[in-house]
Amino acid sequence: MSEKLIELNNVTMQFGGVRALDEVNLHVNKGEICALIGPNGAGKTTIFNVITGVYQLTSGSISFQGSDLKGLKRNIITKRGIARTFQNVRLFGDMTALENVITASDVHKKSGLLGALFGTPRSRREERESKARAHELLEFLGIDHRADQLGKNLPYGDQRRLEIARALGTEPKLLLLDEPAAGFNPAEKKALAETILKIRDRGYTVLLIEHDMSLIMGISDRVIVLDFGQKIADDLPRNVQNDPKVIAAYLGVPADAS
Amino acid sequence: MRLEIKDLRVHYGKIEAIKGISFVVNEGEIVTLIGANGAGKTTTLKTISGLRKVSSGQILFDGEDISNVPAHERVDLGISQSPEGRGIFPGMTVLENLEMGKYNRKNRKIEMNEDLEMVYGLFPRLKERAFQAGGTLSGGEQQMLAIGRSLMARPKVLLLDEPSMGLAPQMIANIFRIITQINKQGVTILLVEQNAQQALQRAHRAYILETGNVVKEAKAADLLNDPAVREAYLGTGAH
Amino acid sequence: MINLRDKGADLWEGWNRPKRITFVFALLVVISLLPFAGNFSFSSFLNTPSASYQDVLVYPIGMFILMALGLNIVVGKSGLLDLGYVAFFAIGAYTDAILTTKTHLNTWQVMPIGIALAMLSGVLLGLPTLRLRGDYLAIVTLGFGEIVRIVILNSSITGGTNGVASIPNPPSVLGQKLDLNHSVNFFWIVLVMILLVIWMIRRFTVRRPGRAWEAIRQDEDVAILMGVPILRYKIWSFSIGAAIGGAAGVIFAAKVLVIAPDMFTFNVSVLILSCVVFGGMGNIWGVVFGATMLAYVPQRIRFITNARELVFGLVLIIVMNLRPDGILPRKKREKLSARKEKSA
Amino acid sequence: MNFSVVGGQFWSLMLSGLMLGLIYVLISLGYTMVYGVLRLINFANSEIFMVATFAAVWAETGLFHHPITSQPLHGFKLFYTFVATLIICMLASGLTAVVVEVVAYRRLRARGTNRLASLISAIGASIVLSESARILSHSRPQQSPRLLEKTSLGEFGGANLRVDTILVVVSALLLFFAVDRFVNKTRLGKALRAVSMSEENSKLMGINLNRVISIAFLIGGLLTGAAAFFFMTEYESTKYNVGFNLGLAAFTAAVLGGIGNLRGALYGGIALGLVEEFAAAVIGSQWKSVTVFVILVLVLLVKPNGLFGEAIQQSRV
Repeated sequence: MSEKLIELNNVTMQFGGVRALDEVNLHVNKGEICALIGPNGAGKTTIFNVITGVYQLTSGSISFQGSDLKGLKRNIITKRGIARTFQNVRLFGDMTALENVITASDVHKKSGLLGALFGTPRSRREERESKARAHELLEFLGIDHRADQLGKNLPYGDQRRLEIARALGTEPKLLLLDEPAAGFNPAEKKALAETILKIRDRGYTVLLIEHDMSLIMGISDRVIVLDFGQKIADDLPRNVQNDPKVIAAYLGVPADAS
Repeated sequence: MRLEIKDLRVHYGKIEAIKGISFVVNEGEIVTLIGANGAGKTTTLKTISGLRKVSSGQILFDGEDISNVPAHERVDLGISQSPEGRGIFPGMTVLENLEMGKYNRKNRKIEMNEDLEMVYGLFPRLKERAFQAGGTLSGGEQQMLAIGRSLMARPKVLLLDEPSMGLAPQMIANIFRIITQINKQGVTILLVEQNAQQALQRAHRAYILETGNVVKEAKAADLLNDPAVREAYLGTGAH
Repeated sequence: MINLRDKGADLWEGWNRPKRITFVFALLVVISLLPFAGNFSFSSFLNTPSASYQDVLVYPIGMFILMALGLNIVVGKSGLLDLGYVAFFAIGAYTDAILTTKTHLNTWQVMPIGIALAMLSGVLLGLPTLRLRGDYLAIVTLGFGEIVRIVILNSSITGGTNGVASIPNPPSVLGQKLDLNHSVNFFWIVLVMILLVIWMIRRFTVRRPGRAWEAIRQDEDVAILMGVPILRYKIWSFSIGAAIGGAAGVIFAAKVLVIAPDMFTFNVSVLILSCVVFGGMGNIWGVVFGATMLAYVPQRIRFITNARELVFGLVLIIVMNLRPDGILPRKKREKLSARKEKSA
Repeated sequence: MNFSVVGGQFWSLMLSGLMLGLIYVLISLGYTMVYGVLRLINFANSEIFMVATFAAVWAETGLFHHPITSQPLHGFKLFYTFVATLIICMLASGLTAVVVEVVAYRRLRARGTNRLASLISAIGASIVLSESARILSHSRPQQSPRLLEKTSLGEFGGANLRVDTILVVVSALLLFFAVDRFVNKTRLGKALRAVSMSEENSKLMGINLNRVISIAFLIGGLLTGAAAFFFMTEYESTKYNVGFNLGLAAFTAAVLGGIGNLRGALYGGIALGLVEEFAAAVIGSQWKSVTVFVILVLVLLVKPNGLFGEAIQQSRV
């Protein structure tokens, strides 16, 4: 049995008359790449939002590394080790690529304003370390040559890569990727798949939302399928692909069968 | 009323969401655009209804290029969109929502009762809930309201964005039956749908979209068992 | 339109260290000699109808620059619209006025007290209100500025409508007298304060606090999801801005010797905000430029003097409509190396 | 502190509080209307109020040549002055509001620049208005002639039921209910509500967004103008900076009731008017605006959606 990193228990999220998540139970094991799929409006991004504390649960609980996330502030959840990217790229556009990553890595830094003002040894050391580490992460994502360019001036693909680098900057234990391949061509998708595998090999756990099935099938250890706010499958990629319930959720059932 | 899209390109921020697609919707047809999420279906509809700006290409409605006509005037021309998801006005009653559908119609007052009866005929549920706030309806009822509201404008072409989204199977079948019925009353329909089975059974013709491109056009019935469809959704190696 | 700031930055980056040091040194010398520029006949046009050029350099120019730099931390760096900045200026001024007239403390001894009080009120106001969305914050700070004025107006210790008179001048610094006849020395004092503030801002900007502020300004929701404790940094930004306003107030009181509530109206907040916005939010040189222009031009051209605020209002509308980033906008540039690489 | 005052003057404080509150209500609708469609605070609303008070002075003295005396008007003269001045005030501020929208908001909105920019340009517009008034009026207070007799119709629990007060209260209430009806029942009113719920879906209904936004400014302006007229009939004097405190108070009233919420503005305005009058009686009138500010901060802290915030979804403009 592998160790559970995060676990959602009976998570329900209600907006007005609509249940976006309905008693969802799911978990992600340490060290795996887990994919979250499902038709539009199935509640995938809502899962990311409840995990990162953007929404308060209507009911249910989320435990991360054995402790409940309930009531924690969003920045504390990040500090505990959960980082994410966004469906529509949301970089700090007026900062350079390097600064974007360093800002994220500041979450574990200790030096404060006085340190910055007087350039205390600790502050200088932390700045040095952050910078080195940020360069290293940019290098890892293959965009270190963009380090000094502003976020908003980066080409689209590099913006997506920078978002991943920024999320990794917070030293997450769990990395949430929201449609990282959106708008990518096949070659870029292939490169991204390799990057995600490398991220896992570095010891990070990945939960990703993605629509490109071939990408998911190629890299995920497990696939969780949501439909209509409910979990309808949770299995190996190959099994999920042939699960009649999943096919029905995606392609619909013939009219006469309903 | 023929709707023709010619080499349409749309940018969404930096992303080219639609990469030069062309297709035709003939009068009286139900045409469906199918494809996985992110293929550009919704963007295509929003561009036709004027919510998104065209980067290049043309939208010909009855032979006229309408790509620079503001969204609110396209409604007057006869193009109505029923938006994706819960695009109703939550703080208004069902009746008020329906009235909004006729906002700009010339014969608004005269036609109102007639059209309300028509919509209530299609969706008796809405009549029962006429004085309830839209936001308190269930997902399926909200979808009915969105479709009913777009019918109030007496559109020549109706754009339907994922009418089955988030609905239970029973409700999905119901909605699609009604879509056929609307079409039989003479409304041309462009349907964007993820639920390919239903869409293909109801439509005359279909286009498959993949990442902003049309990859296949065919008679809807012919696509029903085409592996290309399944591939578009579930990827290669599905079987 | 060309981006002057980028041009300047290019030049700067092209230089080596000795060149930069020489430049900065030369610039400082020129600036500190500025007060004497009005003494020659060919440059006597610098004197304004109402005041001598030397006085104008201290007030309004120097003071405006100082306060605009402080407000810039709040509005420009962290994106928090503070419409009650005058409150901190007033707190500083009244602290000096009351303590130097009623106790034996002199201006320099009062300075840290004034700064501390301004900062404290910044924290007290910030704690409840900085959670609010931008436009609410604007209204609450506006109200706060007004409250401080009303309290001053209705308290006996502040002298009510009459204000406080015969505030003592500061004691001499390095043997240089600070009184009505020695505006030059005041100028140098204010200059040192401005340089200190610039040094502080530059330090913050390249390190953690600057990044946090910048992240909050650009996208608060993402900033918090990247682990930035946004409330803490907003309060820091707010209270540092307040501290600078307070410091400016202390020196202001010590210079003008008489202060009254009507010197601390909402108009002052707007005026300082105009300086920041006109020059370029978030950019030190833009702010300095904006403050200089808006302080000097209305003094020099008499017919504007009466319509000064009117002009400021127009400036706000026009600049926001045409150049929302100001005359010298914030960093649009990338390091020279980055741009070379892209064009290559 | 003097609590004994309250006992003796309870009903007269209630009445004057109600009247002041209703003036706040009308001004706060200026904020609420605009907030509903733009999600932005119309910073210039306080100066739009000021413009209308000046318009009242101009109409009554410049146009109708009534002398500034304490002699009230009577008969037909009273009638046409009252009606015409009310209309002139409403038009003056309604037009000003529309111009403010075009100058300070429209271009920035089309460009999609951030909220800070439009906030600052609106502040700019508000300064331009008040400073123009200051220069034109040489910073002097402007008196308006007495329109209504300030005589008592009778007494109620120790309160003077004065003609003018009652007329203001009744007219303000009528206006409020007219607007409430307009927003809830008419086609344009429903368009306002639709835009406040979703811009995109409103466009799909065929609603011209720019026009609806202009109309929101216009209606907000008209009501603020009416408030200005009532204010002038009651207090008979204005100054270039009259809008500042009233604007702040009206905004507080809007927030108190849940900004963007019509009925909320009614309750919020009346509540604030009452609190202010009682507070002034108890702790002294110089602390009036402090009271307002403290209430504002408390409400924002405890209930950021306003006291009637829950209802926002239902009856948002």
